[in-house]
Amino acid sequence: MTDPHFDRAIDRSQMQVFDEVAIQISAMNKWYGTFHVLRDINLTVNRGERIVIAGPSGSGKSTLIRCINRLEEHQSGKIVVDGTELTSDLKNIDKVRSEVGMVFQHFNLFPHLTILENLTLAPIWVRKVPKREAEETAMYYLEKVKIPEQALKYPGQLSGGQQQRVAIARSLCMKPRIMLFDEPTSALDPEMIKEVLDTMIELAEEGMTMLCVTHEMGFAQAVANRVIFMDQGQIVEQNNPHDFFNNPQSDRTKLFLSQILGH
Amino acid sequence: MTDPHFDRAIDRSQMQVFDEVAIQISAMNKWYGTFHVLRDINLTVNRGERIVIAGPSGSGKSTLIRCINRLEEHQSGKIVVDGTELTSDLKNIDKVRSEVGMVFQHFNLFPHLTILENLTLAPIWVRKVPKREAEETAMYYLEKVKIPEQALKYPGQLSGGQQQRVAIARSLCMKPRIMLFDEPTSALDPEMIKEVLDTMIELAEEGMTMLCVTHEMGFAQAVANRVIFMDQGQIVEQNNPHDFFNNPQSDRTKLFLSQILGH
Amino acid sequence: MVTVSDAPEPGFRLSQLIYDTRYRSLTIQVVVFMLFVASTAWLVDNTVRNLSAMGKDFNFGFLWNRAGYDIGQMLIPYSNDSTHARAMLVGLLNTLLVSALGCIAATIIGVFVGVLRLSKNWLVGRLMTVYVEVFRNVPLLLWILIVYAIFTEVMPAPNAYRIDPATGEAAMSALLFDSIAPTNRYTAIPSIRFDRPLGSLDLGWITLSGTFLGFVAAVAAGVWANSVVRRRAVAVQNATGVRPTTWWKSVLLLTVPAVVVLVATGFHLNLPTLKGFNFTGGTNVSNSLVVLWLALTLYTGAFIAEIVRAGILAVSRGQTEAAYALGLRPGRTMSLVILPQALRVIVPPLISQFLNLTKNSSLAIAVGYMDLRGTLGGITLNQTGRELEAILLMMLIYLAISLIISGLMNIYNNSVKLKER
Amino acid sequence: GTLDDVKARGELNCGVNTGLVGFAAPDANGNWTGFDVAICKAVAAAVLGDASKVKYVPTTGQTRFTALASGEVDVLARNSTWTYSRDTDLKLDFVGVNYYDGQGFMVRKDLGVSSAKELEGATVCIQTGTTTELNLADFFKANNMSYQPIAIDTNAEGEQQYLAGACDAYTTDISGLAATRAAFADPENHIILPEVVSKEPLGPAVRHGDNQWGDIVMWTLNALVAAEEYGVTSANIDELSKGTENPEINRLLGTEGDLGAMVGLDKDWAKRAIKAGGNYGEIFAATIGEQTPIGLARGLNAQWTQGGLLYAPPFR
Amino acid sequence: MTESSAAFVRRDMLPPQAPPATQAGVLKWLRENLFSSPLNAVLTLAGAYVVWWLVAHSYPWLSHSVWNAGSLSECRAIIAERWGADATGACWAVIKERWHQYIFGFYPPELYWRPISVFLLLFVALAPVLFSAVPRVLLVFTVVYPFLATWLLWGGSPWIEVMILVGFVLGWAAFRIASRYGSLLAVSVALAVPALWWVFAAGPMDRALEQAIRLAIEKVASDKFGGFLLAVTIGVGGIAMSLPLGILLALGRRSDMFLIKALSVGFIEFIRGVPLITLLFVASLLLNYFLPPGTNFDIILRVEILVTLFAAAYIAEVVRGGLAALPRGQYEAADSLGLDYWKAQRLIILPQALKISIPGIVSTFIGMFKDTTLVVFVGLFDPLKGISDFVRADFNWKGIYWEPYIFVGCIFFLFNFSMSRYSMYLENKLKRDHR
Ligand SMILES: Nc1ncnc2c1ncn2[C@@H]1O[C@H](COP(=O)(O)OP(=O)(O)OP(=O)(O)O)[C@@H](O)[C@H]1O
Ligand SMILES: Nc1ncnc2c1ncn2[C@@H]1O[C@H](COP(=O)(O)OP(=O)(O)OP(=O)(O)O)[C@@H](O)[C@H]1O
Ligand SMILES: [Mg+2]
Ligand SMILES: [Mg+2]
Repeated sequence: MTDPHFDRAIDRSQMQVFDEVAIQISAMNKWYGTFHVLRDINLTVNRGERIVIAGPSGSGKSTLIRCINRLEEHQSGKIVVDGTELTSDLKNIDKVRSEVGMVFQHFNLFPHLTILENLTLAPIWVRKVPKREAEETAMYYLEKVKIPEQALKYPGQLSGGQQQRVAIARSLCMKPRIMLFDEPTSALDPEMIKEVLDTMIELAEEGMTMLCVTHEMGFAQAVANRVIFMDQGQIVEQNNPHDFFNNPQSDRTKLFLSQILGH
Repeated sequence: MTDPHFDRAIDRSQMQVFDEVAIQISAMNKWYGTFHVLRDINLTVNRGERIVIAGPSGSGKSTLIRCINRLEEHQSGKIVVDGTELTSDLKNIDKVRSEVGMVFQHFNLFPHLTILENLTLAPIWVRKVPKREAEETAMYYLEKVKIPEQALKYPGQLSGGQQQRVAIARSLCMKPRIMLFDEPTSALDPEMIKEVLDTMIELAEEGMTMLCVTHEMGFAQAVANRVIFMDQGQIVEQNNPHDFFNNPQSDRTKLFLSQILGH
Repeated sequence: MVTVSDAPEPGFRLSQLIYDTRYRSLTIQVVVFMLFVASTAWLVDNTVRNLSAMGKDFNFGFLWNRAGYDIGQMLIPYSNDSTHARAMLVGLLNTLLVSALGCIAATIIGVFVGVLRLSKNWLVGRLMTVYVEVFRNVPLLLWILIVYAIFTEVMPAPNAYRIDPATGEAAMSALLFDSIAPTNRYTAIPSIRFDRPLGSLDLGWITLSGTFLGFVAAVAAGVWANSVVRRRAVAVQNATGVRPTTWWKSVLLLTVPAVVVLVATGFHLNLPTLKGFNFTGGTNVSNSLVVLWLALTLYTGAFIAEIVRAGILAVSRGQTEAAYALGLRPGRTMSLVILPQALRVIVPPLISQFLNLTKNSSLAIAVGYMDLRGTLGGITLNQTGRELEAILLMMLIYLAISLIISGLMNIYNNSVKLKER
Repeated sequence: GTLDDVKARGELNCGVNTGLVGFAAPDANGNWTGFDVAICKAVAAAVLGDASKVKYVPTTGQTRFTALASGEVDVLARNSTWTYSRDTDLKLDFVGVNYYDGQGFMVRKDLGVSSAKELEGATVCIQTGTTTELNLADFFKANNMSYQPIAIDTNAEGEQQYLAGACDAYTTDISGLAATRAAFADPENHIILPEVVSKEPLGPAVRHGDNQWGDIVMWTLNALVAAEEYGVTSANIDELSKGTENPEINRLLGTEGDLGAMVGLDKDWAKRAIKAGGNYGEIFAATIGEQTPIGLARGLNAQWTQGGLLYAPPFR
Repeated sequence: MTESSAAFVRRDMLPPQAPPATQAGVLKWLRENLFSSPLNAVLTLAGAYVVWWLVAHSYPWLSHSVWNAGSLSECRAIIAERWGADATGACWAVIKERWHQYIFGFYPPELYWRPISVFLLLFVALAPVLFSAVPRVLLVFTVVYPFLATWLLWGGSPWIEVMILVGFVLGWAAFRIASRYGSLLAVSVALAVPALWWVFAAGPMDRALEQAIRLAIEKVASDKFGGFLLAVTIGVGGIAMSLPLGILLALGRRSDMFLIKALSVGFIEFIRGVPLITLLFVASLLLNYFLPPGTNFDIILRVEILVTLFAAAYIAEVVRGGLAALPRGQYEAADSLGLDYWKAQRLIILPQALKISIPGIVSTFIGMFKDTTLVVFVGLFDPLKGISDFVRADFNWKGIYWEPYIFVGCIFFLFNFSMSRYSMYLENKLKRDHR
């Protein structure tokens, strides 16, 4: 069950000092029309925690994560991100969004802008950072994701793995305190998955608060503090990775694990 | 080199009684304009044989298979299918086509018809089967490919794997004596490949004559009587799967095998 | 762990109107609505003041006054004693007539050309491309003028059909057994006469001829009977698998009832004959109609050809191959697989071409065809000086036609939409 | 009022025909000339002192009255018939008549028709948006005849249709027919039938309600007519304006009294108007008279002293 | 097992061979392209007959062309003299004599350089929009171009145009400054500042500058515009002005705010539901009713307004298509980065959507360019009927119509055909660019 990809697994013992709440979700419900997608979600994420969310397709993982930066609106319950409650107040929403970075399955880079422009756009227009400074930050993060030489290319000229790393760098340029990942590797070819996961592991090592929807169980085992299993819009099980994989409690989880680890 | 998917590999020893010729291709050549795609193809397929055709992209695999039911015209040589020679005689072509089923890479279901209508269309209009009877046959084959409950849906509402299984069922409804498959799984997501391959294995177990272009080497090992390797429009090597994979003769084959089995 | 305590629920603040997503859109809409109302009021106020400055009012009463002018081409009885409203109706019917004829002919031409453009025949393919490009890239008005010029310049005057007493011969003779005589002012065609007409039905506004109703009823009965036969054929096919041949039954059912009615009412054609200046006896279809119809047809046909071509190309090759691989013949493949799919792609843009054609028929002004714009928006407007009323009414009528057609199209679109996940 | 607008603008907006040879048509360089155009020039000369300060607004039969009513043009000098309903219902004021016309028919000689009463069943081309189509309907109705109207948009098209034989007869004002016929390659093969089926007094029109402006246009026209009556021509006007024994001429040319002030103009207004293109007779002769290709005789449009209808009220 | 299933290895590869004779050569081409089946053979013969018929009927006329003559009758005399009394021929002399009026209308000939340079500069202004290789700084010229073109075409003092441009610049500056304090404020300030400038400051400034620095060039009144100059002015002006309006309408139509959506849909459907000609009549007959008493402006300007509204409705539909083609992910990415609606539209959505829409905009332009011929019905001198009727009002050229029509038709065809090819090329390029 160990995976050679993740030999740099983080030594968790050294970092278990989570004393500040980053995200607090309580009794949250969400409906699409009459369809109840998220049911009574309660979840507290502490600063520096790395959480992996797993679950079958359609179980509401993406929806949950998108509620956290209000790409979707929840209908009842409460979501507090970094001390700011998400209501319909635009100012709060803006504040939360500039604190929370998000990486999508399909990268969603802006194809008409160069990589550098992709990275500096939000800092310049939202954070009002001078252009020069924004570019310096951008180059710093590009080096971090190991593709500084691509700065002046357009997204279409990059491979999928490179694009996803740019997407991560783009989020980082806003200096977010929390990062959300929605299946960041599932649109990638197998060779490229590793380079993206490596980047994410590096981030994790630096203590970034992360919520990550993924099916890469190797990654979960290597970096997560906690694995959350969702089904039918509910959190069915949560546990530390070791117990989650080796000793799942609910039947639903067992079935799921047997499916995804089976092949 | 064994694959857990194909644990139901067919016991070949019991079925090696191929005494009737199903397809006979001799000295066949084909050109696209001045481009010589198929060169001097000689191939005899016996009834009940299961042949896998492999080879690099552009080597003419699809063209060869499409010549067998005259979706492409050959310019010299002879193709005899089930005792009927393929010439420009329309009656012969109709006869061959109703004997030979074909499954395409992109399913090619008719999107404006329900699954059931897709399955009954050809039996009703070509075989002149009463509708009731055609529908019964259709349901039989739908059960066989394990999706009888989708009968009244439209192709657009099904997943790729389900669509490909419908496509197989559609061919089977014409009760063909020979089935041609042109990369039936290459447009599918990994989870769906297995369900389609399972269906094909089941068919093979029943003794259907099959010609299958595929890159699924596990499938080839599990069910093929013979693997044919093509390159540059020619048959470069043919052998039984065991020898083909473990003891390839030509350099071209070795190179190819190292590439596709390598990763 | 730090718990976040509930912040006290603040009361309503004014800034929420802008910063709260719940109120923000409402605020914006209210502002926009007020701007809209204000500008509408401004326009209306200007209009009222301008009207009163000119001593005019806004009043549709003029529609009931005597029109006083004649119209060359009409579908319902009209004379210069009729009202402006009736003149408008004549114009509207003329608009609909030329549009309907144009849509039918343009569709036929478009389908032919579109299919021929796809043919492997090099020469025909090129010819059709030339036709499409030439017609699409030159203004419609030019085509109308050119066709008009061809008709006035190239066609003979009615006089040319007159038998010259000196030689005993005419310069021109009519086509098709003396039945059709194209001239430079109209095309004389036979008119339809009945020896034993069936009376008529007076609806006040329009009078429907009983013969016509009888004919329509007979045709409808034939169509209905034909559909019964076809349904039966389908039932037989479902039961036995073999479809009985029905085409000869269809032909009979579709023709016999109509013929019977025609014979019973003593139908015959009245050939046009030259008398005085002009042909009489037959029907003279004015060239303005023919010219407008031809030009609209050829112009729109070029656009429809492209639509048809694109529609057929939109059905992927794989569909044909799959059908062939199942043993379907090319004809059946076309009717069972390709056409049903291509139609979905073709029909919506086709309808919008129909709309364009209808709107373009307002270019009738160039050939003096008395359509809606020529009557209501032309002579009536000019004789009564009621430009505000006339133009608004005319725009509303055109708008209503458009909305009705596109409404029908939406119904069609929804009914054939491909089911997706 | 309009006068102030025109003065402020420094330009007279004059509505004219889009192209009727002799009455109003641009020449190869785009300069407008013709009988109606001369009225515009005279008014501009009277009001602005410069006959070239005119903006010609080509109007079709459809747009002409709206152009006037909406203020797009200050005066409409476009062979328009003075009728009761136009003067009242359409809120226009016709200020006089510059050409007495009547509607007639033109046919080919070889048609063998010598009277309009023989046009039973004929196809007739008419320009839409004019009084002609009403007159035509009335005429055929009165004579209990049938006809087939072919509506055309402009005179140019009417000609084309008629020449191509698309209609047996072309009907419009006789002046227009004459102008059209004059331009034919074979004018001798076409005749204008003797019947005059209507009275068509053509004259300039202004908006209803601005009487000062109406007076200016009316008296400019009268000045041109009076000038002919008194023998004032563009050749001798400078001479005469030094003073003559005829007090009427003196008043007209501003040598005596100040008639101009009564309409808000200066003394020399009429002098300038006459100088712009000559008196009525000179204008007529230069644009549509017998010496021109159009070749219209004075006929009704002669001075009252010559047996015509032109009769300018006295200037006093 | 039969021998066929025995192992087989090919050691030497077969070289490609030439195809059999039936697969290549002229004969094959003829057989495949012209006579592949009886039906095809019939079609070929029918097509050949049509070509022959067209050539046979037009060739004599075209071959008897006269280029030098002073009038139609002179032309006819020359033709009769050269090719016999019955010969018919084309009299291109009319084009030779009047071509400048077809192109420029009544624009003063000594000033032709002005429209010509406006036309050439148009391509300079378009270059940065159409070709990404062109340096971005040229975009400044694109912005200035409309004002420059207006000034060059109509002449007079340039200060009015400059003042209007300054208004836009002020609005933009105000927007930049105010956007620090919230986007809604920024939008209102950006609208208010230029409005105030135009109403109160622009007029006096204009007069003052005109006194100080005289730059006026000769004025050319609108009624001198005609021919293709008029068509291009109306067409290009209409498209350029309708773009912003069309974009707003497209955004409105996609808005979730009911009222805004309803108003946009209502406007678009109304305009698209009525013929252009009725809108032109509105321009010439009704617009004055709707504006405050006493307002009165140029018919070209009024036509331009209605044409702009007309084009805006069509452009809106084109842009809507472009917006719909953008994946949802682009909106979500913009949202998640904290960009607000207008910033997201301006920086992310519109640049992409407009690029996709360029082929559609070009097609709309072609349609509008063709439709400019309709202005003849409100008394303007369009190249097709307006100028031709005017030429025919000349005694010398009475009765000539084929030649002008053919001339004008050819110019229209060349213009539109090249533009439609260009938009097809763009469409293909876009298809390739999208992966
Ligand atoms: N906009 C929407 N409107 C209505 N239903 C939606 C919408 N988006 C998602 N759903 C439904 O909500 C459910 C949860 O969707 P969600 O995308 O959160 O699942 P998921 O766990 O992320 O699945 P996957 O692994 O396939 O991404 C699904 O049943 C989906 O069909
Ligand atoms: N219609 C055609 N016209 C011309 N050349 C063609 C045509 N179809 C295929 N070819 C060419 O013929 C060659 C063989 O094509 P074919 O599709 O049979 O290859 P393949 O072995 O099936 O490859 P792949 O694995 O990519 O499907 C290729 O070089 C291809 O480009
Ligand atoms: Mg998801
Ligand atoms: Mg292939």
